[in-house]
Amino acid sequence: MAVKTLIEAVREAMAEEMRRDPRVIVFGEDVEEGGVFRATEGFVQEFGRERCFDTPLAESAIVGVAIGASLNGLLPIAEIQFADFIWPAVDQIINEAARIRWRSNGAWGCPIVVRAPYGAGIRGGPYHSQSVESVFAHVPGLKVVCVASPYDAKGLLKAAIRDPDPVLFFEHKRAYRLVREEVPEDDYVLPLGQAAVKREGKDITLVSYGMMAQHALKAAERAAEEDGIQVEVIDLRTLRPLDSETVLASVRKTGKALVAYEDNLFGGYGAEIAALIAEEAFDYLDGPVTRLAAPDVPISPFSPALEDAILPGEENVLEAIRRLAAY
Amino acid sequence: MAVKTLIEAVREAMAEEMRRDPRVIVFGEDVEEGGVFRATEGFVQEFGRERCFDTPLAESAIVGVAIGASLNGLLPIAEIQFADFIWPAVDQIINEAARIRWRSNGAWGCPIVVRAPYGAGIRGGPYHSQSVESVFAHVPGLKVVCVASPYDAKGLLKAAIRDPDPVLFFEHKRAYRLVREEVPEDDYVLPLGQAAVKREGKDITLVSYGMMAQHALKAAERAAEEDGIQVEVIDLRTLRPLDSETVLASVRKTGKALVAYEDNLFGGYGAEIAALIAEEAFDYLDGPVTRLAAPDVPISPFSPALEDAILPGEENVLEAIRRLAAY
Amino acid sequence: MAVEKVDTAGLTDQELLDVYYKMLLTRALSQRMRVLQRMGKGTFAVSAEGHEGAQVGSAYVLRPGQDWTVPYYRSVGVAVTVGMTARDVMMAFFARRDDISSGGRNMPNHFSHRELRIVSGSAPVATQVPHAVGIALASKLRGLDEVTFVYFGDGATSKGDTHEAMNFAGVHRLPVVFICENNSYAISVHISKQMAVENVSIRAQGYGFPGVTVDGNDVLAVYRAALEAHQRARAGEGPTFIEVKTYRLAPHSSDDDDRRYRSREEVEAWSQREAIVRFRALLQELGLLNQEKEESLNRRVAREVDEATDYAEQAPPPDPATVFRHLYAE
Amino acid sequence: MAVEKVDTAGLTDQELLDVYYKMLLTRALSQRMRVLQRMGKGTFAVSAEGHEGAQVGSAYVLRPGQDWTVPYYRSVGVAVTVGMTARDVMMAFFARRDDISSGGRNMPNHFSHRELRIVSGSAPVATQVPHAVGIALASKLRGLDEVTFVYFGDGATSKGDTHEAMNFAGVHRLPVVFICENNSYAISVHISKQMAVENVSIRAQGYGFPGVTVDGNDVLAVYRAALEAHQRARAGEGPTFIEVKTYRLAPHSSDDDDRRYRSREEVEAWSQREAIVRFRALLQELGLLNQEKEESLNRRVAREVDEATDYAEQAPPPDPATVFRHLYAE
Ligand SMILES: Cc1ncc(C[n+]2csc(CCOP(=O)(O)OP(=O)(O)O)c2C)c(N)n1
Ligand SMILES: Cc1ncc(C[n+]2csc(CCOP(=O)(O)OP(=O)(O)O)c2C)c(N)n1
Ligand SMILES: [Mg+2]
Ligand SMILES: [Mg+2]
Repeated sequence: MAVKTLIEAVREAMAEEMRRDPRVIVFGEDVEEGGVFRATEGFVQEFGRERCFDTPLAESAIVGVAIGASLNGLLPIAEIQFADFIWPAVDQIINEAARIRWRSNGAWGCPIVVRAPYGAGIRGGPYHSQSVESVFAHVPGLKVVCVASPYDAKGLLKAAIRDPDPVLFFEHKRAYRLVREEVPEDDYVLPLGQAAVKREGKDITLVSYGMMAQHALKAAERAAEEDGIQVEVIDLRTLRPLDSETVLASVRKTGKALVAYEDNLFGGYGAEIAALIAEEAFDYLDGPVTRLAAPDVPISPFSPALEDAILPGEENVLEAIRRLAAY
Repeated sequence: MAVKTLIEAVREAMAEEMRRDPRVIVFGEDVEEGGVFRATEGFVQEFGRERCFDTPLAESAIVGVAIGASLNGLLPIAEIQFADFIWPAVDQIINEAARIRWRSNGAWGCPIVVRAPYGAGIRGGPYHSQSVESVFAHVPGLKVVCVASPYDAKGLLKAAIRDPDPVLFFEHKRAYRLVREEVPEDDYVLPLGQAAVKREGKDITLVSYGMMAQHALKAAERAAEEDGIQVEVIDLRTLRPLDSETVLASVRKTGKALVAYEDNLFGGYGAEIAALIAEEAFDYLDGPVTRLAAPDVPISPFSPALEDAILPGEENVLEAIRRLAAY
Repeated sequence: MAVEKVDTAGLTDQELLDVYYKMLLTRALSQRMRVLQRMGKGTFAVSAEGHEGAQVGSAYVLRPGQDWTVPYYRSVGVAVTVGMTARDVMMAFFARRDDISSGGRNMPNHFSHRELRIVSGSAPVATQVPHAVGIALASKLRGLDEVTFVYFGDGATSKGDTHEAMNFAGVHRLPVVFICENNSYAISVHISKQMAVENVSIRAQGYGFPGVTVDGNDVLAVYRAALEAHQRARAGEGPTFIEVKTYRLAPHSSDDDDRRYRSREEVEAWSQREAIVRFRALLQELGLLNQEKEESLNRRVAREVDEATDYAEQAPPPDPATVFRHLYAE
Repeated sequence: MAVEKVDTAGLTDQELLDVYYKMLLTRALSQRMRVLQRMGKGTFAVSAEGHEGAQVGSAYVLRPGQDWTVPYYRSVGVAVTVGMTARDVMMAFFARRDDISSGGRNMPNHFSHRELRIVSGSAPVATQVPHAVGIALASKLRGLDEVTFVYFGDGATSKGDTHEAMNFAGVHRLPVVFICENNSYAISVHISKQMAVENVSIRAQGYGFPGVTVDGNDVLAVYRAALEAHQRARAGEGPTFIEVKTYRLAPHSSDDDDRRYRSREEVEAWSQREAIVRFRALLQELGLLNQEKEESLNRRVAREVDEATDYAEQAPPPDPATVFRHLYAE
């Protein structure tokens, strides 16, 4: 099995699906040339400009046109160049993609994938760093994935493309070239809606996703080595539908829950996880449901000094683990 | 003191502020004619079309133009006809209004108010019923108010208009003519960021806002009468900044927390309240932090039979109170 | 003699009468819904009264089940022209379980019919325009002989989505026709506050395709413009924008009181020259319509609307337990 | 003799040389930032090389501190023309504490200067266009003699915000000038995939105000068009759209490799006829510039850029503790 980066895994997933099913097309800004992160490198050569093409600079149309194309038999992957630029398309995503099946009583379906690089840590400033998942994970009718792991990315993106409903697929851009792992060459699909227990442990349940799940794993290793604290690390992978069973089963075992996410703390996605645990696993809790996330300022300031001051990472997770363990 | 409806209170607050400060203007769709809910009835007559005027049908421009006008010395109130139609303006709200002061290191400010009727229960179907507050309450740089009480609405809307930062002001449309209460004629301002303890109690803390806070109060009365359960009802009023002290102090007293909101349960605003309580008041909890909200389907189906099946109300709150009390 | 010179746009006598019948049906359904709403039998009604020429005239070009229709909430005449029945319309009005458009989930007049390729829409203005473009994109990429007609009002021209979609269609030369029913008002907002141009069809030039303005009170003029646009689309020549100047004779919806912003004289003046009145005169002139025929048509329409109303009124509402269905594919 | 016929747009000799100086400064700052970024001294750079004619020519019309400037990330030449210094530009490049634009919070080239009325912008394309319209609305409602210039690229014309804002400005006849720096590319996307028209200025007609296309390599032509638009705005005649045809001589940004999508021949051809080369020839023809003068100007510019770079490089970064400030008014 070859070791691959996240961006390679993403590219491979799309290319394989495009080979497999002629209905799959991909479009967005700069995708013909390969995309600003090179996710579609070589696609024009292999699939032609009919199946991989540039659009005008208009995110609402990118998603709206994808919806229309999906109603007429295609399986579009719409690329939003940075998640920070998804906001103009929110109306199409929330009012349209998420509701068309339900509002037509099942007559129509909307099998689109909206891919976007998200997350901070690349010195991108406040407009190339945002975490936007909480908004979409709240909306009935959508499915939402956040990945930083290449293995997960490939399997989940393939599932997303085959899924009959709209899937928002957020790839942590800092992980694109940073995170490497073994990725099978062959056609494997990971089901949407299944969390992965990336590390077992008996003392604390650490729920995370995206780049923070990578930090969490490293922090957990260190907590084991340095403090003998056994942390169970759950990478949610799919934020909607949530695999609440895996989360709750773990908390019932460990009695302590730490929820870590990169987004702003207040009202972020992790609030839902914390709320779920506080209600459904209350009797098992031996300590407060703890959250670790970015403070409530725009993510991220461009200045490295400022970005480093707010962006949570391995050290912060480790500290939170220690604090919760000591409770 | 006269008894007034919510819509009267809203109208009065705007008119008083417009009389007080010539910089205040209001614009949006159909506002000249008085607005679809009559919030600006009589404004053209009193203030002229220079201060109350119709815009083209374009929500992103409505907010974007308001931002610009606020940079050049005006205090615009931008009306979005229904909260369901705010989505096209999300980019202007999140990427622009919320960040301009911070990103300019304090040089610029954005004193706008975006008003929108929100909420269900008026047979408006899935596009005239939405609760949208969670998205905005999550964003640093914004302030968010949700009201159904006429008294609160007047005092808070005046505060919002005078506030130097962008305020999203959501008025529950079902309450417009339904909820009546005494509203002073005079100029009073209620501070943003202060919750109201609408009813004291020792057994359960019930945190809510908007129309659900009205249901909560009624349910609490019945719980006291019928079951002898003393529920403390907190109407948050301002969702961001959150008055966490009032919430936590109450939970530390009662030991039990119920969070009630009209929006979809999963990832809704109440998740943040539950998460906060589970972390900050953990040692005081005598029962699971419980949430009551709409199930995860679009709010609302047009059919009365379907809407009534999903929309939480007084009965559901009462049931939840009883369940939590019995825990 | 004058009669000989009437350009009936290649429509047969039978078709001309069919157009007229569909206009009458649109009118009658709209009126009935308004009346029923006022009687408290429904909570919401939108009327197409006044728009019959714009709607039936354009949609008559479509090949049902082959071409695609992306309507908006005022499109009663489009829906019935493409093949939805009076029953379909009334079932939606009463929000019934077997309402084909949405099973009572969407508001009335939000028509949807998969077999007829009438696409489910929402209430937010203009969001359907990019959908139409996406449908047309798929038609082109898949090499299918399909044309998409998308409908919207003058207010919708101000939205970003309309712009983004028209530009996209122009760049990709897609088989889509944009039909703007310009009735001079967006609820109470007069066109003069919506745009600073006389004919909004001029905007098509900025997207690299033709735009025309036609008189919506002349149903055959609308038909001709739509036919030409349809032919251009099929020939691979790309989109067309058709602005149909029309007028709504009723308030915006049952929630609106148009006396606040429109003079009765203005409404009266338009109702003198509206499409049904005018087309009736033409058909009479052509010898296709006499009083007897007219009365029989009216009876037929009334019967259909009565029957549809009775049927829908008695039909069962949706079962509350089903509200969770179809959120995702089953 | 030919010299006599040159239309210098009413600019004095001194002003003509000042325009030239600002073009050179823009060029030198852009180049320096690119070089510094490649040296690892900064993480991001955007260049205005090639856009000097479009930017300096138009912004030279503005009355600093009175008129409003709403720039975009490529607006180095606009910023320095309105009055920002080389230091201001470099302080932003290095994300310094005392960077006037943002204190190191925003990316480089996101210029902001309250006293000069240069409005803080974001990276999302076109969101600034409605802001400019709102500023102009306030100018009009407050009866102030102010004009707003807003800048954006060809890619930005596709966005809904641009459309909504231009339509709004047309309806309200606001004193705003829309300046589109059409360089034929949005990153790698060629204009032919962005729009199906030759000149995007044609769209202004659809909003009820004039649109013109000018040659961005002719700085005086740009100036004249901007001046006329500025006068129209002040006279209460409403907005103007100015499309300036130009070309960027450098990649989109330091993250871009333009060799992937542009031939070197194309770049070379444009650099032959770019605005600085052309204006230099004109100034020589007019006898305003000789080799000595040219060298002295170049030395001045180099000195300024060196000084600014040194100053900014040594300036302190923001204090992490301040990151929470200015989220709300203090
Ligand atoms: C995005 C959005 N904003 C506001 C509304 C409220 N609204 C419903 S219809 C309408 C007017 C539409 O006018 P027009 O497009 O001219 O169509 P008409 O009703 O005149 O046929 C408005 C403002 C909406 N549905 N969607
Ligand atoms: C809404 C949005 N989408 C995508 C991007 C990414 N992006 C940054 S600049 C750019 C191209 C802009 O091209 P143009 O408007 O022609 O300006 P130019 O850079 O050529 O001067 C793109 C796609 C963005 N910043 N904002
Ligand atoms: Mg209209
Ligand atoms: Mg460009």
